[in-house]
Amino acid sequence: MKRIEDFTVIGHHWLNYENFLIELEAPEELPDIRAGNFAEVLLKNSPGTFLRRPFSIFEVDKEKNSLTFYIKVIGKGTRYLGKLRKGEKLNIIYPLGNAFSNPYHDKVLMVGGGSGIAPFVLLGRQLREKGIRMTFLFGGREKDNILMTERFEEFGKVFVTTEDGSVGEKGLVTQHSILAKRPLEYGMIYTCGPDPMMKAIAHIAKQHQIPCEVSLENTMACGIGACLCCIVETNTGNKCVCTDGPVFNVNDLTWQT
Amino acid sequence: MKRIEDFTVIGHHWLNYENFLIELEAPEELPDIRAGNFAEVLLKNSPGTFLRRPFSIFEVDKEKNSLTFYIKVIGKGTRYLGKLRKGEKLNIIYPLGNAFSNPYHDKVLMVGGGSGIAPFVLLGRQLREKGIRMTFLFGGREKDNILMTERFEEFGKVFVTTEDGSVGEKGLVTQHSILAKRPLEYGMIYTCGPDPMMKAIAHIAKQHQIPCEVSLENTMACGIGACLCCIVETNTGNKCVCTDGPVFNVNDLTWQT
Amino acid sequence: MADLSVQIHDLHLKNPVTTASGTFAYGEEFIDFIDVNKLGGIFVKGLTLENREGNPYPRMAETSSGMLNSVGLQNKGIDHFVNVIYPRIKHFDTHIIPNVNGFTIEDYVKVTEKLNELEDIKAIELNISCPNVKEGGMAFGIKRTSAVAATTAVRKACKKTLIVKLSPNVTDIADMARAVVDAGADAVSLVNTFLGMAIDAGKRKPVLATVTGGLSGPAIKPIALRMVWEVYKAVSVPVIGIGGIMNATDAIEFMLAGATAIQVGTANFIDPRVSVQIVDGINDYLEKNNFTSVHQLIGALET
Amino acid sequence: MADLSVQIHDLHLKNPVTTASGTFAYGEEFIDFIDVNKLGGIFVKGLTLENREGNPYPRMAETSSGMLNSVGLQNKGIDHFVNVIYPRIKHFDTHIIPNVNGFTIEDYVKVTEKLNELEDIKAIELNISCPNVKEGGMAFGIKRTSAVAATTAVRKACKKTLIVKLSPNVTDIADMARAVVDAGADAVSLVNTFLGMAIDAGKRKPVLATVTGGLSGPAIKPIALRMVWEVYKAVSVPVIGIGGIMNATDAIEFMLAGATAIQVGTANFIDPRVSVQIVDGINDYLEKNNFTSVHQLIGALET
Ligand SMILES: Cc1cc2nc3c(=O)[nH]c(=O)nc-3n(C[C@H](O)[C@H](O)[C@H](O)COP(=O)(O)OP(=O)(O)OC[C@H]3O[C@@H](n4cnc5c(N)ncnc54)[C@H](O)[C@@H]3O)c2cc1C
Ligand SMILES: Cc1cc2nc3c(=O)[nH]c(=O)nc-3n(C[C@H](O)[C@H](O)[C@H](O)COP(=O)(O)OP(=O)(O)OC[C@H]3O[C@@H](n4cnc5c(N)ncnc54)[C@H](O)[C@@H]3O)c2cc1C
Ligand SMILES: Cc1cc2nc3c(=O)[nH]c(=O)nc-3n(C[C@H](O)[C@H](O)[C@H](O)COP(=O)(O)O)c2cc1C
Ligand SMILES: Cc1cc2nc3c(=O)[nH]c(=O)nc-3n(C[C@H](O)[C@H](O)[C@H](O)COP(=O)(O)O)c2cc1C
Ligand code: FES
Ligand code: FES
Repeated sequence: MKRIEDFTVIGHHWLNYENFLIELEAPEELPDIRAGNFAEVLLKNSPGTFLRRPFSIFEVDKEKNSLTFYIKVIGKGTRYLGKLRKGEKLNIIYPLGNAFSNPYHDKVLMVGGGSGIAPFVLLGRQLREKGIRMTFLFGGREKDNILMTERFEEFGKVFVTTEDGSVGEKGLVTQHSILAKRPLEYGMIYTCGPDPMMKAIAHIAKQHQIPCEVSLENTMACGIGACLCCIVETNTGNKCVCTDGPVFNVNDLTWQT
Repeated sequence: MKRIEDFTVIGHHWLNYENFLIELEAPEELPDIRAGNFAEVLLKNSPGTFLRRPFSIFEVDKEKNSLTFYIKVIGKGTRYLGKLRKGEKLNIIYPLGNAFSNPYHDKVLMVGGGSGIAPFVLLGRQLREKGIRMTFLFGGREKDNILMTERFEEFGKVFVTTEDGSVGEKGLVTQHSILAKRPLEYGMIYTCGPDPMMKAIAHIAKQHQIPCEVSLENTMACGIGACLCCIVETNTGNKCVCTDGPVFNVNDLTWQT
Repeated sequence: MADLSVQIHDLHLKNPVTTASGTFAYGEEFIDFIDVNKLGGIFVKGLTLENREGNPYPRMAETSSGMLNSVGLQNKGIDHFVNVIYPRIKHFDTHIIPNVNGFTIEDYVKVTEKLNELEDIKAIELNISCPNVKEGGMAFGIKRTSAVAATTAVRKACKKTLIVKLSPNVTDIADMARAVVDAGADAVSLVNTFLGMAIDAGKRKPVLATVTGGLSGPAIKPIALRMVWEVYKAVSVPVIGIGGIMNATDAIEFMLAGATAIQVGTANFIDPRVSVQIVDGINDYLEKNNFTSVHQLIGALET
Repeated sequence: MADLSVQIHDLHLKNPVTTASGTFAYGEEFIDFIDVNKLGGIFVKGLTLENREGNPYPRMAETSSGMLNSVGLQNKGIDHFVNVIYPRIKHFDTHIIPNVNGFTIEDYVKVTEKLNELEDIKAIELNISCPNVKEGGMAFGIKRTSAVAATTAVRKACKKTLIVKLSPNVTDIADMARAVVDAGADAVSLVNTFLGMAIDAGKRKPVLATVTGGLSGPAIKPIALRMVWEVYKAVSVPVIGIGGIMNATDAIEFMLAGATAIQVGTANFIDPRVSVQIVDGINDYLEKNNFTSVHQLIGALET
C-alpha cells in the first residue's frame, strides 16, 4: 500500500559540490521497502518547480525509522533539496514502483553511473541475505563522479572506470577489463544510470546471454500510474515506468541493443 | 535616482502574531530618503508569488546603513518575508514615490491604522527638525492592532482608539474626542491606512478646511511608472500612485468625501 | 454540513467535486490515499474504440505553474473498459463518467453505444478537445461544424446524460458552447488543455516527442475561469469548470463564475488527496459564510 | 562578441532584444537601472488618437506565474507623443517603435499618418490585439476580415516598416498571420495577452474593475512559443516572439521556434534590468556553443 506522509529532515550531507545525501524520518513506522522502490517528493516551498520529483530509496534505517536519498543536483528541484535544513518537513509518496528480482544464480554484477548507484545499497543488502556474491562496476567522467564506493565494499568487490582515468581504469564502464573476461559468468546484471550506459550494458548482457535488469529514470508527472506520462515501449505495448517499473528486464523492452 | 540593490537581512522582530519589523542592510551608502517613500521588494524564493511587493520605508539608520520595514502579514508574500532569517538577501528597488509635504502651519495631526503608521516615523523625524508640533491618532479593531505607540511619543502626543475599547477610546478613529474639539486646529492632517478610514478622515479635514495628505496603498505591478496599473482618479486625470504618489493631497483626488 | 449536492441534467452528484479525465486513471490508483466514494464523480481516462498505445516518450514537460502532456489517449480500448475495468470499479459509490474519444464520428458513436449498456454509468463526457492526436480530438472541437456533427451523432446514440468537453483553443468559446448545446449536449465541461510547446534550449530540440502538447495546471486558470464565465452566460445547461483547480478556493471561484460542478485535474499529481480535501474545503466555506447550499455559489459573482 | 544584429524588414536592430509595449513605458522610467541604448528596440506604450484615461482601478491581479492587467490603453494621445515625448526620447541610440491603437480603422490610419512625420521612427507596431478595450483592439485581431481591413488601411498610410501584433485569442493564429502578411504586414509580433479573469472568492467579486483582463508572464510561455512556431512555419516575413520571456534561455527558445527578435514584457516589472541581461545572456549562449551569429538560432529547432 502506498502512503503519503510528512517526513522530517534529520540528516543532510554534501558528498561533493553536486551530490548529497538527505535523511528523512518517517512519522509512522516504515513499511517494507524493496530495492528498486522510489518515492515522489513534494517540493512545497521550492519556487519555480511544480510537480513532485522521483528519487530511488537509497537507504532504509529501521531503527531510526528513516529513509535516505542520494541526490545529484540537476536543476531547480534538486538544488532546493540541497538547501534544506534539519527539522524541515517534506511530503513524500512511497513506496512506489516494482523491485529488482532475484538472480538466476548466485553471482551478479551491478553497473551504475552517477545517481544510478542509488538503488544498489538496498539491493546489496537484500542479495547478501540470500548469499549472493556481488561485483560492482561504477563509471563516471572523472574522480568527482565516483562516490561512496566504500558503501558497497561490504557487499562485494568494487571496480571503477573514469573517462579521464583520474580513478580506476580509464574509459567507459563497458570497456572495463572485468567485462572482457570470457566466459562472463554472472547470473544477472543489474544496471542503473544514464541511458547510453544502460543500453551498452544491456548489449553486452545480451551477447553473453546474461539476464539484465535496468532501472529507468523516465520523467514523471504523478509517479502513481495516473498520468501515463512515464511510459517505456515494451514488447507487450507501452508500460508505465512508475508502476510497471522502474525495473525492467531488458528482454521485455524494445531497446535496440 | 532609483536604485536596485541586494540588501541583507540584519534584523527580524515579530511584534505580535501578524506584524513584524525587518531590518535590511544596504550594500552601498544609502541615498536620501524622504517620509512617504517606499520600496519594491523582490520575493525571489517565495513560492506562489510572482510580482514584487511594495512597502513604505519605516525607518532609516544612517549609521548601520539600514532600512527597516514594518510589515503586516496579509498573504503569501508577507508570510514569506516573515520567515526570513538574518543573513538572507533581498533585492530591493528604492527609493520610490513622492513624499509628504511640509505643513502650512506648525501643528499637525497624523492618523494611522494598521501598517498605515509605517511612514510616520520618518515623517515625525522630518517635521521635528522643522519644529512642528505633532499629534498622533492611531486606530485598530483591538489592542493587538495598536503597536509601537512608544515610537511616536518622542515626536508628540499619541492617542488611540479601538473598536472593542480594549485600549484607548472605544470606537473608530474618526470618533476620537480630539477630533471633536472646536475649532480643530491643525495645519495639516496626514493619514495612511485602510481606505474607509482615510476617506472618513479626509471628510473631517474638508469640513474643517484643513489640508489633508493621504498615502495610498494601491496594488502595484511595477512600482516605477511602467505599467499604469496603480492609478488613482484625480481632478486632472488618472495618476500613478507609484510615481505621482503614494502621497496625494485629498483635494486633488476625486474622492467623494 | 451544508447541502453540497448538485444536478447535471439527470446526473445527481453528491457534491460538485469530480476528477478530470486522464488525471485520475480509473480511480483505483487513488484508493490508497483517499476514499474515492467521497467524490461527486470520477471522469475516467479517455476511451477509444480500439487499443491505443498513445504517443512516444517523452510525453511530459514541466512549465511555470503547469505542465504539458502529450499522452495521446493511451488506453486499451472500449471493450477492455467494458469487460475488465468497469466490473472492477462500478461498485464505487460515486459516478463513473467515461470520457469518449474518436478519430471519426463513427468511432464516437460506437464507443457511446457500447457505454449505453453499462447500467451504473449515468453520463458520458464527449471529448472533442484532445490536442494530442493528429486526427479527431481537438480537430472536432475547434470547428463549429464538426463540433455540431459529432455532438448530433453522439446525442442520437447516447442514452445517458451527455456532457460535451470543449477545447479552449478557439476564438469564441461561448459560440462553441451554444452550438453543442443546440446539437443536444445536456451539459458542457471546460476547459481541456491549451495547445503549447516546450523547447530544450541546450539541445535545441522540443522537449516532447510530439513537439506540441496540452498545457494544464494553475497557469491556465485565469483563462479557464474567463471561459467558464462566458459560457455560463451563453447557455442554460449546467457548466462543469476545469482548469488549474488546486484547492477549494479555486473551485469556489469556478462556481462563482457559473460552474455547477468542477473537475480537479493536474492537482491530483501534486497531491493525490486534494480532490477530497476540496470537498471539505467547499463545505467549510459555505458554513463560514452561512450558506446552506452550494447552489448559492453557482454564478453568484457580483459584477 | 557574436554578431547579434537582426533585420526586421527595413528595420535594423543591433540585437534581437526589445521591450514590449505597455511594460516599458517610454523607456525613460528605466534609465536609472540600465543603459537602454543597449537594447535592440523599445516598443513604447500603446498610443491612441485622443487622450485616454483607460479603465478604472483595480487594473491588476497577480496569478500563478503571471498577471492580469486591464490598463486599457491609458495614454495622452498621439499629439502628446509627437510633441512632448518623442523629442525627449528620440536621441536614444535604439529604435523607438510606437504601438498604434484604434477604435475604428480611421483612428488607426490617423495615428499612423502622424507617426510618418517622425524621422527617427523606422517602424510601427499595429496593435489589433488589445483585450482591454470594448471597441477596437482585440475585436479587430480575432476576426480575419477586420484584421485584414485594418492592416490594409494602415499599410496604405504607413511609410515605415509595419509590424502587426497578433492576438492569441484565436483558433488559428497561423491563418491570421498569413492574412495580415497578405494584407501588407512587413513582420508580425506575437503574442499579446490572453483574455483572462480573476475572482476574489472571499468577496465573491471579480478582482479587476473590468472583470476580465489580459494574462501575461511565464504562465503563457508554452502557448506563446507554440504560436510563434506555427506562425514561423506559415509566413515568410520576420516573426517577433513575445510571451513570458523572463531570461536569456526563454528568449533563445523563442528564437529557436522561429522568432527573429523578441520582446520582453512583464519581466521588466520583476527586474527592470532584465532586458539588457538577456542581450548579454544570448551572447554568452552563442559563444559557449561556438555560434558566430544569432541568425544561427532563428528557427533552428530540430524536430
Ligand atoms: C524512478 C526514478 C528514480 C530516480 N532516482 C534518483 C536518485 O536516486 N537520485 C537522483 O539524484 N536522481 C534520481 N532520479 C532523477 C531525478 O528525479 C531528477 O534528477 C530530478 O527530478 C531532477 O529535478 P530538478 O528539478 O533538479 O531538475 P529539472 O529542473 O526538472 O530538470 C533539469 C533538466 O534535466 C532534465 N531532466 C530532469 N529529470 C529528468 C529525467 N528523469 N530524465 C531525463 N531528463 C531529466 C530536464 O528535462 C531539464 O532539462 C530518479 C528518477 C526516476 C524517474
Ligand atoms: C506604496 C505602498 C506602501 C505600502 N506599505 C506597506 C507597509 O509599510 N507595511 C505593510 O505591511 N504593507 C504595506 N503595503 C501593503 C503591502 O504592499 C501588501 O500588504 C502586500 O503587497 C501584500 O502581499 P501578500 O503577498 O502578503 O498578499 P497577497 O497574497 O498579494 O494578497 C492577499 C490579499 O490581499 C489583497 N491585497 C494585497 N495587496 C493589496 C493592496 N495593496 N491593496 C488592496 N488589496 C491588497 C489581495 O488582492 C489579496 O486578496 C503598502 C502598499 C503600497 C502600495
Ligand atoms: C496527463 C493528462 C492526461 C489527460 N488526458 C485526458 C483525456 O484522456 N481526456 C480528456 O478529456 N482530457 C484529458 N486531459 C485534460 C484534463 O482532463 C483537463 O481538462 C485539463 O488537464 C485541465 O485541467 P487541470 O488544469 O486541472 O489539469 C488530460 C490532462 C493531463 C494533464
Ligand atoms: C501592464 C501591461 C500593459 C500592456 N499594454 C500594452 C499596450 O499598450 N499595447 C500592446 O500592444 N500590448 C500591451 N501589453 C502586452 C505586452 O506588450 C505583451 O504582448 C504581453 O504582456 C505578453 O508578454 P509578456 O508575457 O512578456 O508580458 C501590455 C501588457 C501588460 C502586462
Ligand atoms: S508518472 Fe504518471 S503514470 Fe507514471
Ligand atoms: S505600479 Fe506600475 S505604474 Fe505604478
